[in-house]
Amino acid sequence: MTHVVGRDHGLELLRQMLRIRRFEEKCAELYSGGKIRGFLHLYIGEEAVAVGAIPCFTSEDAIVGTYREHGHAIIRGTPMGPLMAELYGKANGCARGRGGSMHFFDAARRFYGGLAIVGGGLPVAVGLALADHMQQRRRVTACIFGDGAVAEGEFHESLNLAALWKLPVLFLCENNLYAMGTALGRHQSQTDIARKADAYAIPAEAVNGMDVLAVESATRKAVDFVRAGHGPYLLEYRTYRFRAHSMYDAELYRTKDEVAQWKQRDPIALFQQQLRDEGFFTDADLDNMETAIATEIAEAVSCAEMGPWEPLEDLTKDVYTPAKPAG
Amino acid sequence: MTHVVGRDHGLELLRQMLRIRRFEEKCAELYSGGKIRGFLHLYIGEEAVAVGAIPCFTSEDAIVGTYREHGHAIIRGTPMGPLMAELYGKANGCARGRGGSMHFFDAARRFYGGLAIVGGGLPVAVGLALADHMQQRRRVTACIFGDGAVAEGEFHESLNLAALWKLPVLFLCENNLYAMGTALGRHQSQTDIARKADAYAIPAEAVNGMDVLAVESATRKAVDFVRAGHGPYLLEYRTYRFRAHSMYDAELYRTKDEVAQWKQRDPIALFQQQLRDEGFFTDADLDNMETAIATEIAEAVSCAEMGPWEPLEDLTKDVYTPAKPAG
Amino acid sequence: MAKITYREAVRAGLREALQNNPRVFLMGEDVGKYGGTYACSKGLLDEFGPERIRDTPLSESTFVGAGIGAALGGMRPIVEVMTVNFSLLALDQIVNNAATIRHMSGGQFSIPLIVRMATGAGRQVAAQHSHSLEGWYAHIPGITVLAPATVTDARGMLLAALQEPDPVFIFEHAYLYPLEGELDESGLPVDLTLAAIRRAGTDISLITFGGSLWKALEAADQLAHEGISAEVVDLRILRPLDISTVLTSVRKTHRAVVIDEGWRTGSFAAEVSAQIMEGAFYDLDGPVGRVCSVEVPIPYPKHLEDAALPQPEKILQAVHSLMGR
Amino acid sequence: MAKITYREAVRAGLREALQNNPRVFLMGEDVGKYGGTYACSKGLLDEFGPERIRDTPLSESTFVGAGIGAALGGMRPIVEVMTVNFSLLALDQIVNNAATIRHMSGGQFSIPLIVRMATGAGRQVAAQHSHSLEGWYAHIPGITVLAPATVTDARGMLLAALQEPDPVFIFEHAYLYPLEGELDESGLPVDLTLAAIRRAGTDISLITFGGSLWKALEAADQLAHEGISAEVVDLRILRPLDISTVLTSVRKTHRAVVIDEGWRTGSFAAEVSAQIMEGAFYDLDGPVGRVCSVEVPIPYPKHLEDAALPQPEKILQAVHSLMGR
Ligand SMILES: Cc1ncc(C[n+]2csc(CCOP(=O)(O)OP(=O)(O)O)c2C)c(N)n1
Ligand SMILES: Cc1ncc(C[n+]2csc(CCOP(=O)(O)OP(=O)(O)O)c2C)c(N)n1
Ligand SMILES: [Mg+2]
Ligand SMILES: [Mg+2]
Repeated sequence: MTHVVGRDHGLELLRQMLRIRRFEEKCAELYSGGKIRGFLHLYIGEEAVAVGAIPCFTSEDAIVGTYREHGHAIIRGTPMGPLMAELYGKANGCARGRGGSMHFFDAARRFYGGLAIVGGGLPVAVGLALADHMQQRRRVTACIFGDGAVAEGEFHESLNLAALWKLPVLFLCENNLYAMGTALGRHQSQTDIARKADAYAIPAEAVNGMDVLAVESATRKAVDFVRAGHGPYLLEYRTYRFRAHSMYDAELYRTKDEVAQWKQRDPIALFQQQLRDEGFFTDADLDNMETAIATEIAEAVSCAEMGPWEPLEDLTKDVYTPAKPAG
Repeated sequence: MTHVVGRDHGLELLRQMLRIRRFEEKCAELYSGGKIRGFLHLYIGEEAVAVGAIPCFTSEDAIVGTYREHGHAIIRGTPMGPLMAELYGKANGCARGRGGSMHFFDAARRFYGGLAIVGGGLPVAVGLALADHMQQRRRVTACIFGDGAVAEGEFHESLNLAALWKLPVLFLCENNLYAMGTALGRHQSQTDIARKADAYAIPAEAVNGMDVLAVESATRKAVDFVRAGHGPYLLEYRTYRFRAHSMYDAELYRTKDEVAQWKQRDPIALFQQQLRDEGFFTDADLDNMETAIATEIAEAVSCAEMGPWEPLEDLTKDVYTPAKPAG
Repeated sequence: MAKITYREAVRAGLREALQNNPRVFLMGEDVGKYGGTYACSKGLLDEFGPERIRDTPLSESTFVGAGIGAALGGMRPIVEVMTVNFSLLALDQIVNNAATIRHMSGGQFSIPLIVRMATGAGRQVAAQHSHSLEGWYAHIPGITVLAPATVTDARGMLLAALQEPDPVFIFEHAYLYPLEGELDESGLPVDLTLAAIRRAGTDISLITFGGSLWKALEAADQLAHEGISAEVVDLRILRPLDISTVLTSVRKTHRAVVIDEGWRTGSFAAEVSAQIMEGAFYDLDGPVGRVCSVEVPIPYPKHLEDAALPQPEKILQAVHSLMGR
Repeated sequence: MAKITYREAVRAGLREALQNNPRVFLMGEDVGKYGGTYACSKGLLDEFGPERIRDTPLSESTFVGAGIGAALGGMRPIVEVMTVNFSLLALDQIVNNAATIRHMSGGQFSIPLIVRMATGAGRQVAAQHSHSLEGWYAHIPGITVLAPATVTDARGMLLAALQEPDPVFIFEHAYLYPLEGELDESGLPVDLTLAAIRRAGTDISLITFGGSLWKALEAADQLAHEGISAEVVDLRILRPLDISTVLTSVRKTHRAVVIDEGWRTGSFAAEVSAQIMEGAFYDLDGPVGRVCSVEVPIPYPKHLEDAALPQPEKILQAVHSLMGR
């Protein structure tokens, strides 16, 4: 456990983790009910990472996420309504419903996906940072990816290029110990991911990703480093996914026991306990929080339910930018 | 300078370096004369690497090279005739003339190219090693590539996979300080290539690539390690290319002075001097050697000159293996 | 004939391959412990062990390239690229090495490699996971491209491919995995040279492959009700294309529609259409029609995805417009 | 009209682009200190400095992806992929990000990116360095594909592409770089929507693009001697294809041959052929012919390379066989 926090901040962190958790529990339910289709990758268990990390970035900064990005989008501030509508595939979704679970986008919040090719977001993040660098903007780009992406060539190429050109990109590896069903030690010859940064002369740190305060303080430090113009930084968040990889996963690759062990380290339960121990938090607080969140989620669901389907005529809209009207 | 050697071995190393040098000087001349076309990448300046390294492999081992592979093929033992014929594009060439300078192949000597996509040979080498591993053969695969290839994603992916599966592949990086016109420090954020091996838990060493004896002893050690079943190893040979990248290069990216400085470290001149200093070598020895090599090259040229062109009807032969005759 | 799913048929093929030849091994992302994303290799790790059922890191270019190397080294690798979408990362190895080394080396080396991948859309997995690129692959000389549409082909093409000395790419349509079909248990090897007539007819040829076969058959059923007799040709092998079966059909029916889940421009359907014109121009009563995917990254919602892909109704429309009805 | 090489025309376009818009920058392998493999960017590093002329490491996937990101971030990147051969390593970024993000995000993001690359064979650089894949690229919705064949297009298409809000891919034929042509100095922007009639004729349409244009014009000269009047259509833009110019020509000549340096099966020529049939079937006096590359990894020796590629004589043969002579 890391240092104590003020009550307000502590409660806010807890609330945010709960927002993700409850939102995704609802998603799982809606998936079973057939409202949500396609692939659905839940973030449950990993909430401390998004909640600790994302608020360290300003609204001017950019976020590039993966297909497991619900939590990041929620914390970035996209209202749950458009997110839920996106999961339904409705036209009031945050990507007009075209993307679904894996492809959240929010231009107003500089949220660049929701990119679902593993490793594919890294070069894009490097480019966003390059644009900031060339336009002398003191912005940082957050590039989120999993441990599985570390094996892809683009991880290597992107860290090299970012370091070579001293670009303001913060590489955030969510190491949940599995790439789908493949355990870290079965896809990495060197399982200490942070240590790989040395190959690019990039500073790096590994953090307990189940501890929201540890995530927050390490991320804040790293963001400062990057914003100061020192070039990229790599953070490895050590975390764990409590649910299946996606909705079609028999979880043959890990034991129930292992999962149970990790659930002992549930970031929400632990942090709640910490707040209680410090006398910051009571059952009444929790009830209030849960009630408010339940309302928020119910509203999101109704936003999705009531949302319109994109008309068929718009199928090919936005494949290209419409030509400007002449004259 | 490394340890002394016996006279015979010393003279042999020198002779082999000279064979490459003279062969390639001839190539440059033939290129100007229009006999050789397309891309021609000369190895001049780097001969100590091939001559020190290639003989450390047995005939059962495999070699995967790049488009700058003349030296490796010569030392591997492919006669100069078929090599020169290949450069001419003649049907008696080592790849039937279809490959030219960048694509030497020699199945009998397990010489798998001559592959000209930078980084593209690494996965193939890993696969060859996998085949040996799965068939319990104590063979080693030598995988040769330049410093430029280190930036490609396949470098990263291949080292990880080879280490993860403990495959018998020896990664040999010929670091000649340039990828075409891009100096090492302008394409690598971490210029110490050997150090990158740590990211894969692979042992590595950097060697003076201008010193044939240093190359030889480091390579021998590395081959032993790999053959013993300990998994892959990375060697970085620090060397320099005296000539242009290919025949179309104005060399705007480096100074004449820099090249001249490096020519002071010519592996052939230095080693010759060492042999003389040790009393192993006289002008007469050199004359004999040069004469024999000149004859060998002249014969190779006439082999190429006299070689037939592949008939037009055979254009599509070998795109697929011909079907076995029925019955 | 036994009823079996396409997924089970693939698995049966893999098992037989592994049983029959000790040099066969399977590698790819999550083929082992996970049992394969589409469960095609479920149980194989237990049966054949980790040396022969190899989970790879996420490194498409390298594990496909390693398949090439292993084939050069005397093994009989079956590489699973989880889906065609990710195979874009491996295209350099495929085009520049797998397809090329044999010819470029003057015939010194063979690459007896099988690469399997799931292809196609229809499961609401959106723009980055819904490509149909087997037509693209068919452009590459040096490889063979298979598109099994039936359970018999799903199993049998794999086994037949193991007899081929050169690289074979097998595109399994992801939509088909759970579908059941009748497995031909004649024991005869599946042919790798001929297209198949899946339904005989006289008025128009519907020419297709892979997942679209079933849509074409559905359309043919409907057409029968309208009194139009459609012949359905399953290309099966995209490279080398068996154009003569196609031409024989078209010379009989004088009309053709090609159905292909690839985007229309540059689709494999264009190739088939062009070859029909080249080979049977004077037999045609009208231009060859094409039903392809709309040129859009495939969207997530069902109504838009359905609208983007070939459907039986669109095939009917194409037939009607050709037949002037 | 000034005489200028294709290489100089590209360079002139790059200079103007860099001068006119401070957000334009050039990045790629060896574009800076080396001056570009084909010397297209020679002198630009001195003139514009290393911030705007950026040498990249050998990392095609990442520097193309970084171009996408930079475009999203408000810059106007021109990415040079040294040759189309290496672009295979970047195809995932191109297909799954560059071409897709705009639609998939519901139109929230634009990617004003230009990617230039050298394409084609004819210089004896053998199988791994001789691809012609612009036809492949034309299959991808969301991007524009240009194939400048003239010096005016080599310069002007680049400048016009800078006005496009979405990704544009420019394929410069490597064989053309040293060739001279007349630069149109009218100052008018080059059009990015229309194919061009490079030679008017009445008996047959030769439809082509890029490096093959010059072979088609040579063939047309020869045909003129034989009394056959060939019209030569330069497609210029492969995506979106201006089929109406093609159809207008074919409706006049009633015969067409498409010439394309891509391998025949799955060539862009197939698409053009199919669209001609679809749009002008009843105007055709015979099937549309295709002259493409032989389906072989391009070999090094000149006689074999020549035999593998489209050549004026092969165009003549195709015309003769169509015209029944
Ligand atoms: C290039 C590529 N290969 C394969 C996949 C299929 N796939 C989707 S998620 C995943 C596992 C990724 O693991 P990791 O990066 O650790 O992220 P996590 O799911 O654990 O958050 C795989 C293999 C993909 N999307 N992209
Ligand atoms: C993937 C790829 N990108 C670009 C090229 C063009 N190219 C050929 S050699 C070369 C430089 C390679 O440098 P290095 O690996 O250091 O080898 P060296 O030439 O110095 O021996 C480049 C950029 C290529 N062949 N392959
Ligand atoms: Mg993971
Ligand atoms: Mg080098």
